[in-house]
Amino acid sequence: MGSDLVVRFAGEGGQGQVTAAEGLAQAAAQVGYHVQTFATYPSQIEGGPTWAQTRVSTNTILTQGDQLDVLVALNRSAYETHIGELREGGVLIYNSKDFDEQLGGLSIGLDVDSLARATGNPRAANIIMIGAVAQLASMPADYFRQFIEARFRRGRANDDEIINGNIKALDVGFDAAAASGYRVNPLDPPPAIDRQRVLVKGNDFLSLGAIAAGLDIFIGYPISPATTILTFMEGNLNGEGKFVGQATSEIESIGAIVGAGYSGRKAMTSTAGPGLSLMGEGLGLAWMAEIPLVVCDVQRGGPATGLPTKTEQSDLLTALNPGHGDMRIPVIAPGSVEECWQAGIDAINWAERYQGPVILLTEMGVAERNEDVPRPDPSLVVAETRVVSDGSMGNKRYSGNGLAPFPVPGGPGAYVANASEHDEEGDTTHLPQVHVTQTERRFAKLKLLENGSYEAEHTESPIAIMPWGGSKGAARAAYQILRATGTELGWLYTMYLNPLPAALLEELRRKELVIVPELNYLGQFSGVLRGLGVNAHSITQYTGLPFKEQFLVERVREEIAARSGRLARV
Amino acid sequence: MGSDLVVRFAGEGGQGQVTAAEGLAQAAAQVGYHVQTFATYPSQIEGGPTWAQTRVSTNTILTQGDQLDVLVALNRSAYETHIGELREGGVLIYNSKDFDEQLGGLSIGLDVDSLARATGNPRAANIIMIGAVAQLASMPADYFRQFIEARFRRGRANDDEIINGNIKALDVGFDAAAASGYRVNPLDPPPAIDRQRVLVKGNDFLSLGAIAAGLDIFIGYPISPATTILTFMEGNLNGEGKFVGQATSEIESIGAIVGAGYSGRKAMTSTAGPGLSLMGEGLGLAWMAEIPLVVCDVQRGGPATGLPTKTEQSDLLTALNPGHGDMRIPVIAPGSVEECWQAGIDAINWAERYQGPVILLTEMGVAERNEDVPRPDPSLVVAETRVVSDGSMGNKRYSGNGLAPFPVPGGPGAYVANASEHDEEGDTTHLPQVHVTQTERRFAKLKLLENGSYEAEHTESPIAIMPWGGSKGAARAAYQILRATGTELGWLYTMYLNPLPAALLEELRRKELVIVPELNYLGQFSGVLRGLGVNAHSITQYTGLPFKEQFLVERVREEIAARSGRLARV
Amino acid sequence: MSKRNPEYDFKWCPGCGDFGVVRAVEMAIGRRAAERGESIEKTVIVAGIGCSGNLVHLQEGPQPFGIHGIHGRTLPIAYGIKAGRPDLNVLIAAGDGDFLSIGMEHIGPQAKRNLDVTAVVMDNGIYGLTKGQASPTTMLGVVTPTTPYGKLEDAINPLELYLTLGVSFVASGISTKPRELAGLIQQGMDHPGFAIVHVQSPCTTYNDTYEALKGNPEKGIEPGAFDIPADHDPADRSAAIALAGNKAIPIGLLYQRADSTPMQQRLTEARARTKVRTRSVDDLLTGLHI
Amino acid sequence: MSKRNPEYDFKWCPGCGDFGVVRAVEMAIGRRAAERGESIEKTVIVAGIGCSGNLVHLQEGPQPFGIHGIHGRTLPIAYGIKAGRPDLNVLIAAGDGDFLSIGMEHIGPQAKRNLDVTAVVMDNGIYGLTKGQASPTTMLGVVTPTTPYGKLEDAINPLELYLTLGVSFVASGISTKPRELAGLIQQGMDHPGFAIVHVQSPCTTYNDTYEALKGNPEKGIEPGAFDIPADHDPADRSAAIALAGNKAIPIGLLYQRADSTPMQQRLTEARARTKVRTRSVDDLLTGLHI
Ligand SMILES: Cc1ncc(C[n+]2csc(CCOP(=O)(O)OP(=O)(O)O)c2C)c(N)n1
Ligand SMILES: Cc1ncc(C[n+]2csc(CCOP(=O)(O)OP(=O)(O)O)c2C)c(N)n1
Ligand code: SF4
Ligand code: SF4
Ligand SMILES: [Mg+2]
Ligand SMILES: [Mg+2]
Repeated sequence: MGSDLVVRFAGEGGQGQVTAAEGLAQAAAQVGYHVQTFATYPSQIEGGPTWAQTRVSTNTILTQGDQLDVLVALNRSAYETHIGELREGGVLIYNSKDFDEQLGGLSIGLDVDSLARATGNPRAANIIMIGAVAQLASMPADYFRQFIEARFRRGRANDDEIINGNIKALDVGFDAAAASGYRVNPLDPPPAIDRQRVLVKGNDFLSLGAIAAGLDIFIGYPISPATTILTFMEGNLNGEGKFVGQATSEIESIGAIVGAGYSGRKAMTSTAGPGLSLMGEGLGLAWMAEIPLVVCDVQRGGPATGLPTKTEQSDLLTALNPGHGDMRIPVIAPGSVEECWQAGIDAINWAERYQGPVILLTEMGVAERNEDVPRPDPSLVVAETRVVSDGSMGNKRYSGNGLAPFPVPGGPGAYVANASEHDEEGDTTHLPQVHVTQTERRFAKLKLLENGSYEAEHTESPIAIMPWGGSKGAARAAYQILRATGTELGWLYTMYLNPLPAALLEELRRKELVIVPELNYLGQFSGVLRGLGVNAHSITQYTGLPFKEQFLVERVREEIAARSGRLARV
Repeated sequence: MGSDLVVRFAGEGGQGQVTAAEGLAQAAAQVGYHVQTFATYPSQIEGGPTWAQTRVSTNTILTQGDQLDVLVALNRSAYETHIGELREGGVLIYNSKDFDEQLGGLSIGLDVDSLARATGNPRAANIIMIGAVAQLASMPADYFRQFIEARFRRGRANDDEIINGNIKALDVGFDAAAASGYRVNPLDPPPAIDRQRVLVKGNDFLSLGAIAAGLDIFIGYPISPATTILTFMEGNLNGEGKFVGQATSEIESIGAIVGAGYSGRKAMTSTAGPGLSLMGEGLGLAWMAEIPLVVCDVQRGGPATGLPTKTEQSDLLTALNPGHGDMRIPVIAPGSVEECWQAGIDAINWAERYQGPVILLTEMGVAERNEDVPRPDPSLVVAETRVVSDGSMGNKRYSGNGLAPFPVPGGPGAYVANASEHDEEGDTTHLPQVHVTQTERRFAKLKLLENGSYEAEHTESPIAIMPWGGSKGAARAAYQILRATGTELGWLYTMYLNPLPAALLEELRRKELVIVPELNYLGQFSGVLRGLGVNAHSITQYTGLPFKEQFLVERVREEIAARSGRLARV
Repeated sequence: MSKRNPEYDFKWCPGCGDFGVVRAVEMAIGRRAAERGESIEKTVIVAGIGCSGNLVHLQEGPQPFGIHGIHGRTLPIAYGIKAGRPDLNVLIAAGDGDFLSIGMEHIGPQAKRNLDVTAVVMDNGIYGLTKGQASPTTMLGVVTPTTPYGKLEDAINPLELYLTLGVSFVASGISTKPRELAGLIQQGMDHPGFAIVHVQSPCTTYNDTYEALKGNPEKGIEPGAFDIPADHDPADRSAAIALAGNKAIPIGLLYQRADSTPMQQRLTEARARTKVRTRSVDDLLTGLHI
Repeated sequence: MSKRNPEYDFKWCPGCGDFGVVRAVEMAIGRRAAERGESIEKTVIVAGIGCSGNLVHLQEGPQPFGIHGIHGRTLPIAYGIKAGRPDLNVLIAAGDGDFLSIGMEHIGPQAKRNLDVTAVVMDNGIYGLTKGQASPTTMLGVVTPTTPYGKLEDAINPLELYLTLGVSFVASGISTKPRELAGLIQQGMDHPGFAIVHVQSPCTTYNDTYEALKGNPEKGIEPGAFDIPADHDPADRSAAIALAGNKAIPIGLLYQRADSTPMQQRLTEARARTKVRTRSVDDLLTGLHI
């Protein structure tokens, strides 16, 4: 455990917690540590309970960390809310300006604002806190000086001045912590620096993946926590033939990307639950008229306006079945920031491959967290593109039992892309046999997506844990702890939720019990799996926060103990 | 079988098939027969393949009838499409103006238009056809004369003239059929006329039920096949405090009935799939802020614009889970026109009882068909009304683990009905514990609805058939045939799909196999049941038409034969 | 559609105004393609849901592309098509209910972007396909199945609305004059920006307005429509607004903004002005290096 | 809310214009209730989603009812409340994004019905809560996170839009003058029909327009807003439209229709006129007898 450090900065919105956490992560990553951040805050611009956390490790990091080595409490209420999570031997740093009573345990009172002002840079409070944390964790000051060099050296006239000011702030933090005499378990030195790593957030990485797969058109409407995909695209998806637009509503977004997909381009939008709910009819149109497009849903707490800035995995049922009638939309749900890159690529590829809508289902917890991940090589990306009609089919858009070449407007093969049931040329018909054939053909195309990859370990075990999406990390950590402590448990995981990789589905059906940790009330994915003939049962949590490793360890033990006669909650 | 007559009128839209079928039904009902009609047509005002069917029986009628005793074919294509369904010994009447080649079998060529013109009433073609059918089925001419008396005697100066003209037309039909010398199995005389019966369509009966339960406000947007609910309400929901409005979209409808429900009134809207898809976010708001209201979804073929005038049961998943986040909306799905009355009452009552949104899920096949049903006694209706806050809870809208009195604007107990997560007064908060408590409280309220009635027969059988919605009739007919032919099979049925009656769910979980006939591709209800721990398997059909009895008999036999290892299709 | 399917081809009622509109659309796109030496496949018709939208399935001769989507969403779809393929000619065919009721929200945004498409709105003052309910252009007091006491809402004045929303080309046509209508549609397509051709297209089944539009001196019915005087200057927005405010419906070209800059051009110019550097994914990843 | 929850109470940024608006709303509804001897619970605030909508949670003193729903849907909800309870006073609080972007479709229909509610639109020319993206009132060319090359769409002129859509009471206020604003809101509530009070309410964090609105002669900044001259006749719709067309924003009452008949009154009158007979369910069933 000496290789691991978990620090939380807690207080009110506007006190710079997120900047501090990200700064610490950046500094630690710069010198070779693995890092992961997590932040949670209310849906307002100012104030409200806000905290951000950084985990630094010499190992690959799975979660934001259950227990805190250092808690930085910027006000009394933050102290009261979070002190229970400080591990034994952990250190509290508190804002002595806000509350300076005598606190028990290892605690350091710092009036960070005054200290910052004293350095001549009133905005250096974050750097002071980072310095204090680094000292407590015995991280060499040099690392952080390097970080400040790298971060603030930008070729400006006053670079030196800025750098020196920040180094001063760093030292203030170091000294204050040193004076306390406290120490948390010292971090081992970082592994050799791997310059082939990048520090990135889920939303950015996913956007990069989509661009790498050839995304042409992005049209979206702002909504937390998906807005940063829209702004990333506005900033970075440009050049010949590329178009990014802010829509006036999600109904406009989905209509627009249907049009863009129909026009022959690779199109995408991003939204969160409320927007997804508004896109049901449009997604039905895309399914019915077989238009390639991607809707990225960054889940937050639901339903309705819900908890706009909290994390939850409760949009799965809607993603699979966003609107009326028979449809089942392909869903890809990345389990970590690292997987976001490939998920972005695959979502675009899937849409092109089966000629229809795909939902890229991510979540606030993955979207906004920073992770250091291996730098992907864009030149290795295989971008799939629909086969375009050469006109040899006349005006036929559809034929036979599966896919047909896609006629692109301007080229040959004019037809009508039709949201009503239709014949091969897109002419409306309600003849019973046509509806049967076309329905079966639309579903048959999902077969093209059943070859996704998945993880499987200890398949001999009759019981497996199978998380989805952002619960992967905590589930993996729990799985490792459980295996290490002698629990017989298999591991199954995929980011391809629909259609499931065919071989994985077989594997799942063989299991006596599949335990599905998920962040929702209904146990949505386990319900879907039971529908598919898998004896799945969920471990649910609906607090707006991610799982903790230890919570899952205990709950999995309980599930295994009570494994017989598992039934759904509702 | 002598007690039964099935007649189909088939041709192109605009040729009066629906009027003829309804006229025949009305005439037969007037004289004491049981009747049921069915019609199917394309989504256009003129033309397109259209047919309508009437079943007349001395017994209670379960379906529109598998095989035809009489086919009236108004053009060649109708003849070709439908002749295969004419039973052996059945009679074809065809429009000899359109195609007068020699046809095999028992066929009567009538130039109905010329014959009608000859009676002096060019619009009497329907009456002529009814006369011919009556003669073929040996129904006494007197019955139909009575019907014409009753129908056309309206106190106008020229009543006699009109009545005589129509009787003449009737006789023309009688004579033509008599001249052919053909006969179908003669109908037994009708049972004693039960003046306590009404002849009604599903949409009208359901509207009447809702009004009887105290509906105050109805706001809806036109869409087939739900428009007739809107027009029924416009015509009949009036008086002090009542309001009916045509919205400008389904997004406006749902918002408006949220407002009306919040204001303390009983509110409802009606729509079909495309509208339901647009209401997902608004339904989430109603779920979250706990606003009583009813959305009636009259299913048609889906997805997207789909098959606007065909019948399907493919909106179930959307009804249960219309939008993002954790919710599971109560759903009531009447299985026949007769059940529509109680379904209308219960939907309003449920909304009031648990303080939240309810979906009344019906379908084109039930909505538009005529059935003779016992006349309900409105004075026996128990209308439930939410308990209104007396202000003793201060500004608290929610409390404890369940329901609290509902503060009505204008009265005491001001609070904010909030679509974001909220505390007891409706103030927005994202505190984890509050989201947990409120989520659990919202779901706990569903318990108040778990005491619905259900049908159960032969519960000793390890295998049961359990249809839902409008597939009830055909399933019931198949069940009776199967039992009569020695198949061991139980019967389970309820119109309360969510929450299922608690005792029924227990019963279902005890079954080895539950066979669910449903009109969709995915096998939506059986998937839901498997999610609930029931080994259910669907018999699906997705033609846009209702089940036939004989089809289900055969398919059930197959299911029973292959019962082991049942898995979902997708 | 290229082939006819008598078994299920859509049919309008005899006398429906939409017959005139489909003829005009065919004339306009056919003639325009010929004039520019373009293939007809460079044109896409985006259709709404209603009797009117079925126009997309009833094109004779060489087939344009079409998309027949969901109720009220022609404009968002058209926006996406132009975002993807600015080179295509996009024509919208929608009813008054589709365009002005459920789809009303989409007009303003496209006007503000000056999306380079042409919308042909077939106004019969009624919901035809759903059997005769009131639409936004149905007059106050009219009785329909959904307005048994007479319509309670004021009618919309579509021409005035378009002008205020900033639509850069506003014309008004009538289905009984398909040749003139074709001319307006073609002008709209040539206009660089958002064009709306609002067409009086009577519904013989639910709202037969032929006589009301034409007038009938014998019955003392004043004509409900009149030709825009030749001296009207379409560049004059106030004059156009005044025309639109008339009790009778002006037929002809009301307004065409002179300096109309469509969406795509705005984007191209802005990108050039701000000298945006297109960075490859590789570059972007390098920017994230630890 | 009646009690304060320091743990999670919503807060606006220092200097946010919405502080002035909440004060004005409190003044208006408090004073009006007192004047009419009505309890404050007869008032319902229907709030949109945005920083602005949080006004509903920040009422001081005796609490009105409130509903804080989903983004853009204040007007449909208000329509339903008035359909259910015409006796309630309904006040809407929404942002420019909520009311004029995603919610834009709902303005016209309520204007056509002349729904008897008052909408207070807090216009900061930006999406505040989602961190500073362009809104429909953001000016052409302005750079925001979603418009890196400058906004490509023309801005909406909300006052002109309301007037064309037929809103029967249109006023314009500014958050720095809460007393005057309260007066306008109260007038709007007294108006029998659809009233909109459009308020300039600057966002100090993402779009600080205090100076632009007030002007700064030293920097040569002309005032962006001006008081409507005392001689303006609010019954004169053309004069109102002319005022709205001004480059600077007119503050005060622009327009009030004299013969304003709200929805509920239309219905009551129509029912009386057509002598509708209310038939009981029993009667209706009897009509269906075989
Ligand atoms: C979301 C949705 N709501 C309602 C409908 C039903 N619907 C089909 S067409 C139509 C209105 C048709 O009126 P209009 O647009 O004026 O076209 P017209 O038939 O008069 O040409 C409606 C309400 C639908 N298809 N989808
Ligand atoms: C359906 C939906 N889409 C998007 C959002 C995200 N969202 C919340 S507030 C807002 C815009 C806020 O702007 P405005 O209405 O101007 O209010 P302000 O914060 O500026 O007062 C958006 C887009 C949402 N909550 N719901
Ligand atoms: S109903 Fe009216 S609009 Fe529709 S096809 Fe017939 S005449 Fe035309
Ligand atoms: S972001 Fe702007 S609108 Fe929102 S509270 Fe802050 S200043 Fe006010
Ligand atoms: Mg119309
Ligand atoms: Mg704003």
